[in-house]
Amino acid sequence: MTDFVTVSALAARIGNGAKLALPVDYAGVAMAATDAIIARAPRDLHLVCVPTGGLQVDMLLGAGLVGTLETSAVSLGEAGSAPCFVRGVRGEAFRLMDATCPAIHAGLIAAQKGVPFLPLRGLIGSDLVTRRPDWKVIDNPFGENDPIVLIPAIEPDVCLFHAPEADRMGNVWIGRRRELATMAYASKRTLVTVERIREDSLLADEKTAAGVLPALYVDAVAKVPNGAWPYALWGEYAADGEEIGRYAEAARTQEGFEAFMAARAEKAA
Amino acid sequence: MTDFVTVSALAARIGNGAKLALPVDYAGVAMAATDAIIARAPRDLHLVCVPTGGLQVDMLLGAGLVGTLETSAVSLGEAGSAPCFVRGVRGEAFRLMDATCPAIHAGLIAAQKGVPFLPLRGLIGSDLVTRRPDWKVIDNPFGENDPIVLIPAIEPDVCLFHAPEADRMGNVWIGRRRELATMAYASKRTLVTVERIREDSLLADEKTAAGVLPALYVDAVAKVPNGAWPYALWGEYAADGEEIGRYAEAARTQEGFEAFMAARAEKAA
Amino acid sequence: MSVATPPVTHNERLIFTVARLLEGVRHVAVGASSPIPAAGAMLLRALEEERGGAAVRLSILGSVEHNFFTNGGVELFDCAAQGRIDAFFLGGGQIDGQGNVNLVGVGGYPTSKVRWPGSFGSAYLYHLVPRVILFREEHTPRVMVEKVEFVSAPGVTPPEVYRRGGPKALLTGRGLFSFDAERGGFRLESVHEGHEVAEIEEMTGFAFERPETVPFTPDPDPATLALLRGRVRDELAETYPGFAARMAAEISKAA
Amino acid sequence: MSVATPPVTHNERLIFTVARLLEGVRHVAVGASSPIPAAGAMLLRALEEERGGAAVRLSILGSVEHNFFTNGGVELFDCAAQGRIDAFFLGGGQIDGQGNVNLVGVGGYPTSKVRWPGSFGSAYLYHLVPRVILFREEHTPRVMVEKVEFVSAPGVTPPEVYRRGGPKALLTGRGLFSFDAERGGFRLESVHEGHEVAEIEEMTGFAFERPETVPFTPDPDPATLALLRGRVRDELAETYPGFAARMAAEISKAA
Repeated sequence: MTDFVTVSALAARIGNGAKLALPVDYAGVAMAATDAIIARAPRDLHLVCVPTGGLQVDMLLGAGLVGTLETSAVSLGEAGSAPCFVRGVRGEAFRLMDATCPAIHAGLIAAQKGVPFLPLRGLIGSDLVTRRPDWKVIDNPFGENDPIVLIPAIEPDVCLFHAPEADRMGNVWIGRRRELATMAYASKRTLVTVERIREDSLLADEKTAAGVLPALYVDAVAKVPNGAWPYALWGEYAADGEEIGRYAEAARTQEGFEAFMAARAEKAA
Repeated sequence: MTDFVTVSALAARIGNGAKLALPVDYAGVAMAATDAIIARAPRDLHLVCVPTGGLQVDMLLGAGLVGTLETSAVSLGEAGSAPCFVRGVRGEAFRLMDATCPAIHAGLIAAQKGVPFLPLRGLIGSDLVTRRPDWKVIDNPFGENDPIVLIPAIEPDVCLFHAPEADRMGNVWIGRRRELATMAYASKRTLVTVERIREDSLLADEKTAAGVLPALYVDAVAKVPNGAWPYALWGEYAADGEEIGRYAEAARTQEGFEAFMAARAEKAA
Repeated sequence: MSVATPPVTHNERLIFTVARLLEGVRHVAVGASSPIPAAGAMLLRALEEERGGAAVRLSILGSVEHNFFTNGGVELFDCAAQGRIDAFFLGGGQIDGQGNVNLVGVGGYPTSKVRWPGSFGSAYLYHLVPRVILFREEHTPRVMVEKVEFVSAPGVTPPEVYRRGGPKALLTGRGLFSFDAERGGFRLESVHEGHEVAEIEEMTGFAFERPETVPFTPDPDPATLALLRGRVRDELAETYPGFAARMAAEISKAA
Repeated sequence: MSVATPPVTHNERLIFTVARLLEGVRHVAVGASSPIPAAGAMLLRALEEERGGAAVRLSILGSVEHNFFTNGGVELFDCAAQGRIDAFFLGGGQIDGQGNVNLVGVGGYPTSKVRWPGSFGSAYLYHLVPRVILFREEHTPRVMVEKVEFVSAPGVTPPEVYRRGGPKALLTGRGLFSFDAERGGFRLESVHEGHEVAEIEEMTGFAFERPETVPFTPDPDPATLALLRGRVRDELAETYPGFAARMAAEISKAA
């Protein structure tokens, strides 16, 4: 059954060494939970960006919590490059597993289906394939001289995202952002922050049911209004581009990053 | 772009030898289109039941339109066994490709993803594997002495189902019956009958958007109120168990089947 | 004023046995036309709630009301592969002593003299759901055979085959067997009231182990029976109105 | 009263060129922060509508309004594999003469002196989308290199590799190249007004073919230009308000 907890208690469920899956910037990023995670400071996280990372990932990198980063890209979008990511790559601050978007999806879907791998077209000839010895190229057993890449299952310990609402049973409205469901299916535990909690069941009406991640997959929910800020939440509010820009500017140095984060934590407290 | 046509014109798009995917009895069966197909009488259809068949499949078998039947089961549910199916198996009236539900899903998802196969756990030790030489058992390249079945992609020429509504752009509301989307993704063409057509876009509201199959995948729509009868349509109407029972009774002989179908066609005309 | 409780009926005994077999599960999936397995799961859920035990989820396939899946037909199978389904029920036109089930037919293949609907998801779920309960009311040599003619789903597999599920028990109209995966065979655990070991031996086409004295299948205690006849039957009536009505009629007749 | 039409701006020329490169496509996908490719697709859509030609679909990734996908982030990639996406755009921190693109970085790997965001979906879409247009405004020897330091996505692959897509053209701030998949190299097709072949040769780190006389990149005719400055800019403003405003300002300045 789904637990309803504070954002701090939610963050406490992400332990040292956890493989943590996080969504792309427009899918519903649990930004408020980022501060709670940084406050608890789990060590040696393995981040899986689904399929790319942004502000949240850059903050976790800057806070030094990340041992491994598996992603197809990290960027602040319009605000430019992700400063802690760029600095960390240069300084070898973490192990890097460069991927490509459909490979991340394929790995999660393999886990969703409980199979060891999924085949994926494309990729051959990319240096990613040589840099990812965990990917294998085999000859398609249904073809002849037809090399194809196999992507191993990605099985996160935990995934974390932000959504508009949950109901009291623990069902979560994810709308058409179905990669959030894929993350939850693939992960051992799913943590969700939401704008609001409603009393009636999201599954009661077939209209809303279609966009629901069932409680079966949801371990804990924390209510955090405006919890994706400064990112947008689809159907709810727009991104705060200026705040993202302020971060991009501040985090150009590690000191600037730390000052920014301290101010952010103070504001949240 | 999506064409809006009569059910007869819709049925005319299913040609001789077409590989035709059809949904399970509770997912939205285009029953009214069945009569239109039988009236046009395409030959040598290859039916793919997603993942099992019922009344519609039994009728197409009884009408002698089917060359190959690929299915995990055919049954009339509470009304008992599917008479034309049972008779056809006994008389070798068609080629039979016995499957298991997740293998049908896997084959369609492989087609959805444009990959030649999907791996699937289970199955090993079942006579299905020996009876389906198109399935292959390989040693999992990520394991050791770990046999796993590969299911080849199922690429239907066309799929056909019934849904509550479409909009004027050709978007179709499929709610949480996502196997209908999988069928459409996997198929070259998608034909849909609907209860009603609405003027405003189903994609305009994020609440309804989550359950929409986009027009991109929808080739033609025909409006047929009550088009799943005597099957149920989720969220709309219940099954007419008595009518299914009457069919089960009548179709116990080929003559009885033909008389039933003639009466049905007359009623529809 | 005291009213004698009508005795436990056959169906109630089966339902209670199913609930016992499900003890400890968190999530049970049952087929659309399986009222006894569903009732057993509902009874366990009610018992656990009364005890303050772990919550029990029940998914009824094909039902709109008791279906909390939102990813279409594939979700059950994905969910099983993720280890999120603890128990499932399988029937079978034939069941043999190695736990193999045949849902396809007899008298040749692909041309079968008697053809059943087909294998459904059995070939998959039998490997992946930890606790599969074989449930078949008809217990005759026609059904309980030495060797099935078509293996829809195998009871045992070679050690190298990935498998984390399989048969745990076989419940019939006459008795209850457990399955020993190591040995690959059944053991008679109990006979239902009104039946006998000799009768079961005669009606079973496969060899099985048995204790020297085979007990009767336990009946529910009065509190459990009351729960079954009250809340559980009400819940059951929502999805299986015909079966719930029949259960009520059986009790009146017995009273 | 006659008002002189302000001359075609650089951005308008690029947009028109994109529309020409997309001719005949039914479905174009563009990245979230790619206003010029999006504008080119919008222009083509408007032109086709005026001509009564085939409808053109445009998917803008990451946009809620211009996104008719309903299956999450994977749908774009599935859709491409199904052959339902005809054209896509790729940039690149480095692009080389074999059509390889580098979106990862330079100065070592995994430790890179200059690190860019990463490969995104390039390694996949480059193989599967029939018409990939490389678009990079900056045309300097730093970007247009002889050999990329990291191949995010290869321009050509051995014949046995399943591939039904790849680079068709390279559009930069200075000119337009076509790509010959057979030969695995670029050919200069045109230079933009205000630029010269010698300049392009100097600013390009890789060898390329060229006709003896390289024409100027064509400008839109007045009707097309009017469509671009009217309907297309209005549509563009919904998703890229900043860029649409800049375009308008450029025209006022030029007038």
